[in-house]
Amino acid sequence: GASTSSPGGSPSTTGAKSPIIIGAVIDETNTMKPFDVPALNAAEIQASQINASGGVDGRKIVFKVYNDQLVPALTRSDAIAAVSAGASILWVSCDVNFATPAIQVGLQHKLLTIAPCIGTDQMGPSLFGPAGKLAFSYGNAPQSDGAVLARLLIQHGWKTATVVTDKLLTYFTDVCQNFSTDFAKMGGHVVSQLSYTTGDHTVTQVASQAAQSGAAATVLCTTTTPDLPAFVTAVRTLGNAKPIVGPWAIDGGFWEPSNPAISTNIWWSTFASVFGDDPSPQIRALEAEMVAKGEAPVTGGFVTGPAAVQGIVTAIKDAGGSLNGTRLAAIMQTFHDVNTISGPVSFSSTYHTVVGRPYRIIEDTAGKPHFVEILTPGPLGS
Amino acid sequence: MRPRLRLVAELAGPLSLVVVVAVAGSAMSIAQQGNAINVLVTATIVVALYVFIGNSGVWSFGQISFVAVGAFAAGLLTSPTATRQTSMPTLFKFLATTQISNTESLVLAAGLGAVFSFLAGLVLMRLSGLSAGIATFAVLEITYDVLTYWDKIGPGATTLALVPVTTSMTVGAVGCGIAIVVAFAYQHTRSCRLLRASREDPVAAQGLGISVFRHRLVAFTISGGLAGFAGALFVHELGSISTGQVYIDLTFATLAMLVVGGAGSLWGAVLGGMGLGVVDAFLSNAENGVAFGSVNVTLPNGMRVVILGVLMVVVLIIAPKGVTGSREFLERFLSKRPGRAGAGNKPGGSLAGGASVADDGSQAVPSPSRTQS
Amino acid sequence: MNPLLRLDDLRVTYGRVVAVKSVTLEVNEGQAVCLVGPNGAGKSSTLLAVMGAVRSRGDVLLRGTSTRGLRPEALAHLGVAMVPEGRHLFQTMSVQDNLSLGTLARRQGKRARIDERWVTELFPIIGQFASRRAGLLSGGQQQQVAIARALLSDPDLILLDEPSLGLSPVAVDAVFEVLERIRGVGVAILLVEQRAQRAIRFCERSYVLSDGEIRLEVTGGAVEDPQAVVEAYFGR
Amino acid sequence: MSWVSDLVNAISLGVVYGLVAVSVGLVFGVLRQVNLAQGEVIALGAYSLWMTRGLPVAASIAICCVVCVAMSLAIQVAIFRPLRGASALTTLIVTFGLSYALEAVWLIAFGPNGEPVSMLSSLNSVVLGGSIALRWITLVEIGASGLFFTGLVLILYRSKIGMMMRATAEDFQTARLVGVRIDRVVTWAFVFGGLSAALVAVLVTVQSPLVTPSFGFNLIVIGLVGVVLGGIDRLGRATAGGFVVGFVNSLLGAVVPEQQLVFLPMLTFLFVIVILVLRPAGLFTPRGSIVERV
Amino acid sequence: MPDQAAEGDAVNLAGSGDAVGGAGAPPLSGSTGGLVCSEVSVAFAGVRALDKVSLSVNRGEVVGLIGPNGAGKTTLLNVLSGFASTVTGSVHLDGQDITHFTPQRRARLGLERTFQHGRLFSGLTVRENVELGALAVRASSRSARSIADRLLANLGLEEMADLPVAQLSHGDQQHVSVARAVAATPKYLLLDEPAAGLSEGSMAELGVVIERAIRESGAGVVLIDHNVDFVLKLSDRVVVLDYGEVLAEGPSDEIRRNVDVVSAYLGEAGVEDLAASQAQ
Ligand SMILES: Nc1ncnc2c1ncn2[C@@H]1O[C@H](COP(=O)(O)OP(=O)(O)OP(=O)(O)O)[C@@H](O)[C@H]1O
Ligand SMILES: Nc1ncnc2c1ncn2[C@@H]1O[C@H](COP(=O)(O)OP(=O)(O)OP(=O)(O)O)[C@@H](O)[C@H]1O
Ligand SMILES: [Mg+2]
Ligand SMILES: [Mg+2]
Repeated sequence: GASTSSPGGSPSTTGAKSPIIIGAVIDETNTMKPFDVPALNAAEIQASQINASGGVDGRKIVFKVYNDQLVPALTRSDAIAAVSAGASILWVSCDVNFATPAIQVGLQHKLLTIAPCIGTDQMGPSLFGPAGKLAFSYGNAPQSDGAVLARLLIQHGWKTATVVTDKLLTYFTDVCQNFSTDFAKMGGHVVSQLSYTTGDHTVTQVASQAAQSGAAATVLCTTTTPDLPAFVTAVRTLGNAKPIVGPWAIDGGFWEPSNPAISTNIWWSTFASVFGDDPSPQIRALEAEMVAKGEAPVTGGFVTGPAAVQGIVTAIKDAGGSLNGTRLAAIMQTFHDVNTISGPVSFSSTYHTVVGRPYRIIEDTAGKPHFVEILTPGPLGS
Repeated sequence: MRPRLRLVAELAGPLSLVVVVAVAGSAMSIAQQGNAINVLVTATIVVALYVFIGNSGVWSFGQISFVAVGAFAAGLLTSPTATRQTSMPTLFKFLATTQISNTESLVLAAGLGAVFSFLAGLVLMRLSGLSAGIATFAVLEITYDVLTYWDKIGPGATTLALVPVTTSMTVGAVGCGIAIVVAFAYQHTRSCRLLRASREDPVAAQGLGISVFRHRLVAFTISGGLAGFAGALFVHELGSISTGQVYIDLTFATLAMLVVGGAGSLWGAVLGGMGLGVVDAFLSNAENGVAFGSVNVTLPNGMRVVILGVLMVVVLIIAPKGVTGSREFLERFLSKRPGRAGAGNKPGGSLAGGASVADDGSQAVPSPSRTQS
Repeated sequence: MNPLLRLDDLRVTYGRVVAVKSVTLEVNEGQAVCLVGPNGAGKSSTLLAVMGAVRSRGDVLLRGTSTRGLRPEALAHLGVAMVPEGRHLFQTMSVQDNLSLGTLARRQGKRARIDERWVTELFPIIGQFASRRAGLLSGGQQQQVAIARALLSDPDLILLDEPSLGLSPVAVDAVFEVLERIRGVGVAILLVEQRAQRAIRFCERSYVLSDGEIRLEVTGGAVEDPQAVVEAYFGR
Repeated sequence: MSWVSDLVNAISLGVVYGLVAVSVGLVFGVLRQVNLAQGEVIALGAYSLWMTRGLPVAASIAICCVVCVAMSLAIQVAIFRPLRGASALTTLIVTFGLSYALEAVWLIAFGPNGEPVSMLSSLNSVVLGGSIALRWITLVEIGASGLFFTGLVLILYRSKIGMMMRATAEDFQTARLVGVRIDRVVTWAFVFGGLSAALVAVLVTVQSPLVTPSFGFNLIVIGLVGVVLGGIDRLGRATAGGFVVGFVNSLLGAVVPEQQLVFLPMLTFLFVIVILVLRPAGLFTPRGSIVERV
Repeated sequence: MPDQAAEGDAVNLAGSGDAVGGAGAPPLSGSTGGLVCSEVSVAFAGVRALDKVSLSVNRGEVVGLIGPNGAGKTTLLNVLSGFASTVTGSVHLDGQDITHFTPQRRARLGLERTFQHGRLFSGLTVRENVELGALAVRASSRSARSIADRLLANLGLEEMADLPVAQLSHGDQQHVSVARAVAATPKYLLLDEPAAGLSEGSMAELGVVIERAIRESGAGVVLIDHNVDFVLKLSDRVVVLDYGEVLAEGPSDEIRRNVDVVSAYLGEAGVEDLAASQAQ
């Protein structure tokens, strides 16, 4: 069984029309929970708004949620359960490694398979071959992450950078790599390339090197693992107060040491500001609703959930109400600047992950993260 | 008569459990069938662990390395070559182009597991106790590190996708059955009997002429082969694999199954693997909510692991040798009852008869033969 | 007056195995009592039960008070010491540390009758090997340290399980000499021995144990009727 | 001069694992049993530091000590008492089960994100700047663990309770026979174990402030590797082993070329295997002393 | 005394056991045969446990080894069976130099030993323990089983055959460990205090088992025990060891008569044991 939510409250008045079931196989327990759950919560709010305003051609959107707890076999059998429960769209966890057992079930059953916020560009044919045509992620491609960070540095006049890559995930490596290329193209200079792997206990060492490299800024591609605060602490206490810049994965601010001298001049890109100051009133409203429900999002990634719902609805409408995965996917692949709450979404035959969407830049000053500006990465390869 | 019956029971017990799980699993919903197959595959891994740990008494935290190697080899070489070349451009040429059938991949995985474990065993099998535990753990860490970051031999840090899903209920059951038969056959070899003795007292074993190293190596290699085989079943069950799935979590989960069942017997390994597997599957369903008639029970998220951990602790405290007491199926009932209550009337007929010392009466306190008491 | 130790219908079972069926005996202060019998008769089990180290039924009375439920360490502090069967030294600790551990259970405020000088004199090897790891001593040497360790707690009652095990004949003599001397200072002895003849001669009272039951009681140290002892061993 | 700072870093990491090793070695020293759940004691201590972040530092540390000791004692009563006499590996597995469960409890209670502890973060400032980058925390770690370790060694090898602890470790049945009140002795061992866990929690969170559910397990696993590598029988050897693992890992990290750095764990664990094969009883266990009499 | 020891050494070095005292059982093999150790010295942390000791035993012969505690008897047995770590001198088995062989290898050449302190496979049953003795060297499962059953019957242990040995009394365990060694039908059997803690009746049974092993497989036996009477009865030749040196050596009768020579060792207890048997 699974928890079923029929957002929109009142029993269907449209009568005969069957609902559109989205089977969500996500993690509600483990390390992906902070990403998966807010995205889903926000998506359900979005769906309920759609349902309230008559649904998709009169059909309601219903989420059936399965907690896969990141256990591979369970992830697979949950996906099978979702399919047998009549799901016509599969919604998966935001880490491609954890999600693959479910993704493959979706692809095998020719369902449109959506991850709200996978941040690698693997969600698509590149990893899943021809079948992967049905797979999309509403997260940002690492190419964009890297590009926007490069732009951020250039824009603020930080011409030299130390790049620190956490080799734990392909996503981190990709972001840093793209940053370096773009940064160089834009006239920046990478002073030194450093790396470590989360958990290998060399972070303090790397931090010392980074702190002393003399670059105008440090770019760090990692997530909020225990090593991130250790890194920041080490750099700051060595007297380096220059900007530390990271991708969406370090969004949230919850990890920051409360010492204001340490948690300052830290920058990152994200989908939305969760600090109450996002420029978009739509997003602010959505956030307020989530907070009211006690589901306050931790990172800006939550907007990918409703964005995905909007994308799905757009595709269904374009397909004339068809739920045929192949058809929907074909339509989705042609998305060009489709408007969503997260900004314009575009896909292409190479990228089934969003590229070119504007980012929010957040700066943390003395432990207080706040919205700074919106930056658009620009077309790839610029 | 009795010994033969014991032998039959020893094999029939575990095998019938496989049949029960397979048959019961087939009767369930399609999603639950996946869980049942997973139970069978996990039990196969536990049997592989048992072959070494149970028989040698040396704890290895490294067997999952062999599962990993088997899984990646079988998965890689059966996945479509076209996507291999696009998604893993750095692969060695022969790995990028070779394509084998699923059956071949099972054999290959078993072979690779055996070869790898043999080589590791050559270095490690002289160690015992905690040193052996830590050294085998090191093997796990090394395997994980190499598989995750050496992208010439596999997908590296990304998932290996598009592996054909061929481990059906039948394949799972047959595979598990094969592992059980191999383990059973092995544990009746002379080599294994000597190994089992040596774990009780290695020094005494040496004195008797038993080469602990050699017999351990045999067990380690067979165990590695079975582990590789189980890895292949595993990858063909999921259809994909990433290194994190064959690492510490799986190591400890399967070890827990082995200990809870009873590490010293094949029956314990199979029962533990299947039993905890079923409990685990049940608990994960319970986190999604299960209906008991009209009552809907939903476990709070995360409770599955808490319950499993506590279960393991409690079982081991109550029954340190596992729920089977490390005895084979029905062994308790089929073996001669030990115990000689009262120690009373033993049959006489001692050849000694207290002959030389006791009977001459010249001593104030002759001590007659115990056997006549 | 109460005897120092009284076993009342003691019974020890291990699962289904009955090791001691019924043993009733007494040890008075300053008295030596021995328990002899064939292998597997239940001698060791009896001593362990007295010490509270195995579960038993029946009653064990120390100075007239039941010791039911008391753990071995509690009995040690009540003045009962034990030399267990086989080597049970702390193998990786030095001989000196082993002996110091022996003094743990000494009762405070009482002048010790037995001290380290005393035992070193009795067992010269102790002085010789004081700083050696106990586990490296030869079998017989270890046995001597074990006896010395028990003595050092200055007990009122000492339980010895085959103290002559693995000892060379001269060392056996030394042990009996030690026993003589501690009896002289008022320590009661409950002795289990395979050297039955010598043990019986040494003790005020002896019991022949067979199949977990006392078959014969010999008093006064002299064996008047050897045949009866033989029969007791055999079991009637 | 960068090798100086590499060395300083290596020593600093070594000291942390040395301290974790003390924590593991202590219980092993008394019970000949491994307590993997010690990691969860450390984790709870660290979480308690987070929960008491509003309080004065001293109060926060005091509460952390109390929490760690209480939890340590609870583990002793619930797990180690019933398992008395079981083998090191049995308890390793049981306490693994416990840590597994406790980690899930932290996950439920505190969430997967982790909580930052920033107490004493000023200790991260440098004593000697420039390329050496010697931090106060490193000095404090060396000092605190040196003191704690010396204290423990004095207790274990010079005091009566220490002797009783060692006797219990060796053969608890016989220890009882000579009158060692082993319940008390074991209790003391767990009190010290709890204190050492608190110390680890305080020191580690200074440098690595984010407390996640796997905080303790990650520490204890490497700590245990170190303990066995050094020679688990003696506290000193075990501690040195912990130090060596940290030190070698850190030093390798400085030496290995950046491109190959991902294989650092492989190199570290290869080192562990080589040492174990050459010196199965531990790097610091003198060759002669392992000869068992037959 | 030193002279005598030196003489014994000299003779043993030549490798022929029967020259010593002349009253030993005739060797079954030629002059190169026998289990021989020559000029063996072992030291532990500076302390000499053995000082240039030589000893030989032939097939079919029982050599008793007596001496005070700490004399080096067990150490000598360790040297013969390959368990001693630091050795100078050499060990030969039927002419083959086995000085550097591992214990396993020696066992497979037909050298079996018991240990002074049990070392049984405590979780296994009595029968399994004895079977393993046979199985470890070469026997098939079936023959191992029949060997075990016979030995257990001889020792009156068949009642306990299916008990785990941990549940046996000390004396019964002693029996099992001898049975385990005998089950391998060794060429040479080294027994370390097999009679310690045995009641005299059990001791007699043990004697019979040992004698039978000699009769059936022609084993050469080195027998250590502190019960002098037991040793003298069974031995053809006796070596007295003290402080790591050979103090005296000769046929049993001679040692028996020569009470003076060894009174330092025998004491009251030993003399008593002897007297008892001399009365026979
Ligand atoms: N731990 C145990 N579990 C089961 N049975 C046991 C155990 N210990 C002893 N026994 C049995 O109890 C009986 C008495 O054993 P005990 O050790 O008391 O004899 P004993 O008189 O001391 O013999 P010995 O002279 O050989 O030392 C024996 O039959 C033995 O097999
Ligand atoms: N591994 C060792 N390390 C240090 N000393 C040892 C070792 N083995 C034996 N010794 C010492 O060597 C001497 C001879 O010991 P051994 O065990 O051979 O004596 P033994 O004649 O068998 O005595 P027992 O009759 O008491 O068993 C003893 O002093 C003993 O302490
Ligand atoms: Mg006894
Ligand atoms: Mg000896």
